[in-house]
Amino acid sequence: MTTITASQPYLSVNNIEVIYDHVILVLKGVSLQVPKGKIVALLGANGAGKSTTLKTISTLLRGERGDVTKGEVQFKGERVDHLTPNELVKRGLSQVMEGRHCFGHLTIEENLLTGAYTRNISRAELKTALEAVYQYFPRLKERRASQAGYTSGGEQQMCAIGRALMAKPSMILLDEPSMGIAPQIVEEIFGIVKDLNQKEGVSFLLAEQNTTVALRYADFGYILENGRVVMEGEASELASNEDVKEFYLGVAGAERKSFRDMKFYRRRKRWLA
Amino acid sequence: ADQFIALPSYRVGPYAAGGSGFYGGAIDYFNLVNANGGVNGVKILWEECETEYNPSRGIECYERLKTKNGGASMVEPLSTGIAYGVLDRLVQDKIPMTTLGYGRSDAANGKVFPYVFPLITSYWNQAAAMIKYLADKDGGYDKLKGKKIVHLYHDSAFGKEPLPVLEAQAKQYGFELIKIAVAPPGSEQQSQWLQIRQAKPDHVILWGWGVMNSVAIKTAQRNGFPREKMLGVWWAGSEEDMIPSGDAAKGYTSMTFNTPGNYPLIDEIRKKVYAPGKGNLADQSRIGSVYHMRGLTAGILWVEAIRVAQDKFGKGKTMTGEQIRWGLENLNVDEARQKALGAFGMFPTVKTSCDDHEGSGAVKVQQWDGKKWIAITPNWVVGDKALTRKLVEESSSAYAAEKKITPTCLK
Amino acid sequence: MNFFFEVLIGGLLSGVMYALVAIGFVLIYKASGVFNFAQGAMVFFAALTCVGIIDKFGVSIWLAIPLTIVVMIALGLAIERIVLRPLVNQPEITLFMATIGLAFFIEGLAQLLWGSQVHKLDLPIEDVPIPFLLDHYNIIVSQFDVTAAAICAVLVTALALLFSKTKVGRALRAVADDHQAALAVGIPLQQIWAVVWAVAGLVALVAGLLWGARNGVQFALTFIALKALPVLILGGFTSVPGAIVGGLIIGASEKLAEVYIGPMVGGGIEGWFPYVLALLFLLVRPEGLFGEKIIRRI
Amino acid sequence: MFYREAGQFKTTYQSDGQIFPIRQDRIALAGLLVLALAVVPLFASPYMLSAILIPFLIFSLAALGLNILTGYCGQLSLGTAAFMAVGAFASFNFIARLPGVPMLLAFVLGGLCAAMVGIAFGLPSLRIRGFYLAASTLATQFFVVWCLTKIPYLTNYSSSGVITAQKIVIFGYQFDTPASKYVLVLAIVALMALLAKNMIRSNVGRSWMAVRDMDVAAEVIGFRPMRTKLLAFAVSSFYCGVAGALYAYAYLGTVEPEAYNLDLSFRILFMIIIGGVGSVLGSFLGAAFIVLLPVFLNILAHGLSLPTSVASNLELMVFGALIIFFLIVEPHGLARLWQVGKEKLRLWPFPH
Amino acid sequence: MNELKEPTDNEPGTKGSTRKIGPVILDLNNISLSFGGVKALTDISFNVRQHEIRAIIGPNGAGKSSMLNVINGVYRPQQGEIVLRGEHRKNMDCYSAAKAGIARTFQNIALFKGMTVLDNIMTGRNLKMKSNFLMQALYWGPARREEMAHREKAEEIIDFLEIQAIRKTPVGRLPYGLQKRVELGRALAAEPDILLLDEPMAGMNVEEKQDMCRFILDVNDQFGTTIVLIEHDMGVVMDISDRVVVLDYGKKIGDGTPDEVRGNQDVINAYLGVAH
Ligand SMILES: Nc1ncnc2c1ncn2[C@@H]1O[C@H](COP(=O)(O)OP(=O)(O)OP(=O)(O)O)[C@@H](O)[C@H]1O
Ligand SMILES: Nc1ncnc2c1ncn2[C@@H]1O[C@H](COP(=O)(O)OP(=O)(O)OP(=O)(O)O)[C@@H](O)[C@H]1O
Ligand SMILES: [Mg+2]
Ligand SMILES: [Mg+2]
Repeated sequence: MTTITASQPYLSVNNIEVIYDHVILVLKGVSLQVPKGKIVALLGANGAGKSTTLKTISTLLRGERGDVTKGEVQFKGERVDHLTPNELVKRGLSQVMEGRHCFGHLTIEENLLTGAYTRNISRAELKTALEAVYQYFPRLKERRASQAGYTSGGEQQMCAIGRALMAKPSMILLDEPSMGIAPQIVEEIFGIVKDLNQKEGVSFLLAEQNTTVALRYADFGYILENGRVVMEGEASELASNEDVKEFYLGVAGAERKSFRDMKFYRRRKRWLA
Repeated sequence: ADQFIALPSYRVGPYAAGGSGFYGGAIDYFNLVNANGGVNGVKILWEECETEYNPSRGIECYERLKTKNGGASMVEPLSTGIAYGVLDRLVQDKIPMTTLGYGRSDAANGKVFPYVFPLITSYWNQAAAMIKYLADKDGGYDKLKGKKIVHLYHDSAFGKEPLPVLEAQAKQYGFELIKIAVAPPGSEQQSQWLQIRQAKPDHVILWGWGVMNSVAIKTAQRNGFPREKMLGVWWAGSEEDMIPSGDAAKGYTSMTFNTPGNYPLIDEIRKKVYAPGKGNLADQSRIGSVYHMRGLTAGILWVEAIRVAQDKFGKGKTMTGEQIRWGLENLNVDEARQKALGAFGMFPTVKTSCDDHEGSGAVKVQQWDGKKWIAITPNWVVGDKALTRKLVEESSSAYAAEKKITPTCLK
Repeated sequence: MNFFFEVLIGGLLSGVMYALVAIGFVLIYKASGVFNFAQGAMVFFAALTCVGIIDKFGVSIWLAIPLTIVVMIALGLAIERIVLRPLVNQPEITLFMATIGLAFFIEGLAQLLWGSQVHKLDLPIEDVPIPFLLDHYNIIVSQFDVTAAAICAVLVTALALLFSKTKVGRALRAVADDHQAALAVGIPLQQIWAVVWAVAGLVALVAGLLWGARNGVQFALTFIALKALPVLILGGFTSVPGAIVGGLIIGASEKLAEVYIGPMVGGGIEGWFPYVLALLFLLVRPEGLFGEKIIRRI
Repeated sequence: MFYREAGQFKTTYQSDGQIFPIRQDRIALAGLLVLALAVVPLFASPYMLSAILIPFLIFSLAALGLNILTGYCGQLSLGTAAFMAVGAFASFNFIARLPGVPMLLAFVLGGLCAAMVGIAFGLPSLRIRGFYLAASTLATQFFVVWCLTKIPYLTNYSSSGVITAQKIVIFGYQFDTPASKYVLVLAIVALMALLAKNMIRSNVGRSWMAVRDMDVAAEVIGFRPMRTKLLAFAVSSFYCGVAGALYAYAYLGTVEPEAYNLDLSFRILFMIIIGGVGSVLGSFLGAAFIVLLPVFLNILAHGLSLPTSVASNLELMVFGALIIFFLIVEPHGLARLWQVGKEKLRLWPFPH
Repeated sequence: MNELKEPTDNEPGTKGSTRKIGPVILDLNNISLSFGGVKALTDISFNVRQHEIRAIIGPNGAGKSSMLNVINGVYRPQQGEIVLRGEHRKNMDCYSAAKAGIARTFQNIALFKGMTVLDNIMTGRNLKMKSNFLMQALYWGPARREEMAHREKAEEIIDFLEIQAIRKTPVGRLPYGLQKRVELGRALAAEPDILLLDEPMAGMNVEEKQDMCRFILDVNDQFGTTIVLIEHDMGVVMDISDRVVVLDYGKKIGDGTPDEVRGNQDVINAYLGVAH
């Protein structure tokens, strides 16, 4: 298993431990790196701690009464775990939160505009940035004028992603971007990811359940179980790993099994961590 | 031991100004008495407790203080709500309470309220006195016929207390009584004053409290109503009520049971209390102000009660609550006594009895000249006491019936 | 007839005075979705500080006001730093309670600093009927109230512009919707709140000065919040213009009611009438006249 | 170490559904009740009883009532005092006008009157939400007090619009000593707290919480928001009404309508927020906080022999500061603080 | 955290899936729904047969969720009628829908955040509870017995969904995926005849999806519950559904068995893109 500290890590999380409400221990020493200009996938079952990890990085944890009790987070080689989220966004790290979190009372367009809050740019530039997002998600353009609270789940998800793009970050944390999104759009979103990644060298850390797609686009992958990293490596490696295949890609042996043919509940095999 | 008096006071909140003035006065007088060696050698001891004018806080204070220092022998909350809250407890605890110029008017009947003393005057006698004064002003009761008098009142138990008297007198003397309520706290009175202006009354009785007073005066000015035609209750007649209204208050008149001015007593307090820095008022310019003087008056009457009690139950002893109660019930502060105290004419002479826990019922009218109060009735005004007496009897016996009390005079 | 107009005009002008207080609430509510219980206390504090400075240091009001402005801004910043920052993303009710604690603190502080004495405050505006109207139409309209109304109008336009035209305005609405998300997109919650509370402090000062000059500077200033509340509810918690419109409606109708309905039922209805009125409006428009609709969708 | 549910296996849903699933808690509470009912009345000073414990219990009851409405059903109310007033004045009238009506029954009737008023003013809640609902409840607050001052009948035509609570006599026994009053109040409060707890852990309670958390979803599941909310208003007002009656009969004695002013409403609201919105325990903790803290501070401040006015103002400031402090430590109130404490204790000596 | 307990003996699938699709139970005729300008649904008609698994697919904003909202009365269509068990009505209202045995889950989870998993599931049973609030207040005799009986049902569902471990956890703290499962549990607790599922598998990995499918199929088998399902994972839809409706921009562009739909050109253009 090759470790990926070869190139100097852009974002590196070192052995963090997170507790919610002073009592619920959720992350038990998670470490991971994101090299500059790479896409890293964070995989894991429900409750593994993916979202928590991302929130820790973007320091949004405080708002949920979670504390980082151990470890540190470095971005561009400096500690950032003491910064406020908005300082982080200023430094080019922004997050798309799980469960959309659009501003319900603002229109789609206003939502997107708030995304550019930290950039003080001319109206014209703002316009172009906006257009770029509409390019990516035509659906949003159609609904631009309606309040986000009244748009469909998928539309909101697109809005959330578009909003993050408006900040023109150099690193994006994506939490389940494909959730509730139609297959085509999913492909599109990952297309966008790849696009930004290659054209503008934006780095990505994405927590994703749609492992198949995720591993297809990612360079590296980490697998999280119960707040611990249990496996890491090149995406391709992971994709070909038997266990991963079985638990995350749903392919047993060679071919894909039909969901109807699952005649029994899968016995959850757990790595010893 | 020392003679302990409980002072559930309030020095924060909306009524802080009044509280600090009144209790300041009382405490200044205590200090003076003690400086002069106490009552036949018995020093006076007191303790304050912040009530914020809030009944439950007040009750807590009362309960806390009543057992301290060998037991409180007297209490004065200067708040109707608190007074009500402790009413029943007094009898059990055998602690007398004075309510100078507030609280239940019918408490004047000592047969039913043995432990409550609305000393000097109650609201009812005040109301009667007001009518008397207005009558004199217009040249006799008969002149009131066909006149219009507005009763502008704080819409609460307090504001409605005088209604029985006013209505009775309106019927008797044939003037029109226009009742206009102000929703508490009364920081907005535009509509009321427009109504008043519409009615073109000959007099306006201002039965106000707290912010309502200054607002009333201001609004009167705003609507061009002459302040000279306004006559305030004594809770609407302190410097604190005038200052906020600035010049607007010039000419305004109000009731009082202290004759404004300077007295030997006050000089003595300046000399013996404030000079040594034992004065209670932070701001010495308030010495002799209405509330301060009212506090002094209370102090005097309490100390007199102690003295009277000592005369009966033994000089130089500390008196129990019951004994003080007797003292309060047998007060007789006549002019001679006032002279001796250096407070001649500062307040009406007081003579209490079991039937009459009030002891006077006389008041004066004062006018604000823009800087200070000046008395405009040379001698004390007393209204139709027969009427008020009747009301007291009725109301107190009704109370007795509700509470199943058999009226008796305590020994 | 012209009595009616007198009442009406008087009501409208008082309404503006209510609105003046209400605006302060609107500011905070927009920025954090919280009803700021301490607004009344801030009004009191501002007025008392201004007067206190005048009395204690014998300076002119024109020096006292800027000094007070400084104090109020400092207060706003302090509140953000000490009270609000630790409470980001907490339930509204909690923030609400925090402002209550704040109210106690400020009231105590004000009286500790400047004493519990009542003061008068003389603004160079006469509080007497405008002679012209009085002479020609025998209608009483206070000069003071008219001036107050003018000041209020200016204030409102300024704030309305701030909210509608700047990106800060948009950010505020975002924050009110979802603290976490607002942080996530890089809106500097702290700074925004600091600014808003500072501005709210200034609004409180204006209200404090005008009301103080009208009713005298005393603790009871904290009560006028009660007058602002129905205005707020009727106009909608989130709308600055709403505060004005609400103020006018409440002011006028409460006076008319007191004068024409009051006598029939024994008067003193000004206490509850505004609330009942506001309630009736709400039954038609549950978010007030101009308040943002509460989105209830699954 | 010693605080563990380890070894206490629930064999029936019955036992799992208990109010206090953990044995230690049950023992503790039983002990507390015995202490409160048997020991305290004997040894506590009259001051303790009549100035601290009685008001504390009465306020707790009112807070509990408000908590049912605001905490569990999510309907913000600023009219608590009004409902208390209705309870008190109604009881007074029942006793004064129906000679021989049992005291307890009168309290219940008073509560029912309050409940009816509650329902009436609760109706708007079907359309109005959040802080806007405050309008409705504030209207209640001012309107009720206004009626009580305006309508002489309600105060039995007493000259000054003040009522004097009759002596409490139940089954011929006179409750006039602080101790006896305390026991009476405690019994009532304990009983009603139990009932509340029962409601909350069964379907009614769930319906309230469902409506609070997401009313649309609640409707989809088959709760009827209308019935649910009005029931909450009724029950809550009933509790407040009884509390109000006790406030008048067991505490104040002579009452003017003003005693039930907005200020009281707010104080009760403070109690539930500080104590914990949506928690029975919280109602008690909150009441304790709001009732005891000022007293404690007052005693403390005046111990420092400061000028009284300074002391009083400091008192106010510290009180405010403490409220803020506790909220920062635990935004969900003292009750939650207590829970977390217990969690910690359970894990002790390990950090987590 | 979620050490889900080893599955119990039941190997449900093995209870041979001899499901026979029944008659039409729910019929929607020419439903049109619009919000101001936005046309969410235009003239949509389709039916649902007893015991079948009916999928609704379509691009984002096509009107799928709105469709479900119409079925159980959250939204009221401007036109069209709903025929439930032969009973015609202009529109539904939530309560009578629930009464009629329609339960559902929501796209953006609509659990009661302040309550524990157990309580959430218990709420699902409220329509089956008879005792009035006074009895519940006394928690006495029948009321308590009833409570316990329903508690038992709830526990069955908890076992069924393998969430024993988090019984007493407030749902707000649960990770997204588990919340979805709890929500399903709440719907199941009502023992519905018709179960509406709005993207029950969003935010799950394959393994979990497989289990979820298993749950759904079992519910369908064992209780014979009719299921209307919205899902974006074509694999799932094609595998487990009997018939599929395809919506696009509020219009119906396809209806039929998975294979038919897969073949339908419009559907491919509008939604599937490259055929799976
Ligand atoms: N606010 C919170 N309070 C307490 N516990 C929490 C909180 N948020 C999350 N947790 C716990 O932390 C663990 C990890 O949650 P997290 O949301 O990070 O998982 P996840 O990997 O994102 O799951 P999913 O894929 O379903 O989103 C879960 O077991 C959850 O119970
Ligand atoms: N309450 C509402 N008010 C206004 N517009 C609405 C409302 N509900 C839905 N819409 C609009 O109707 C359209 C259909 O919404 P719906 O939620 O049904 O889409 P969907 O098919 O569920 O999409 P997704 O797959 O993203 O969930 C969307 O454009 C949405 O903006
Ligand atoms: Mg997650
Ligand atoms: Mg949808």
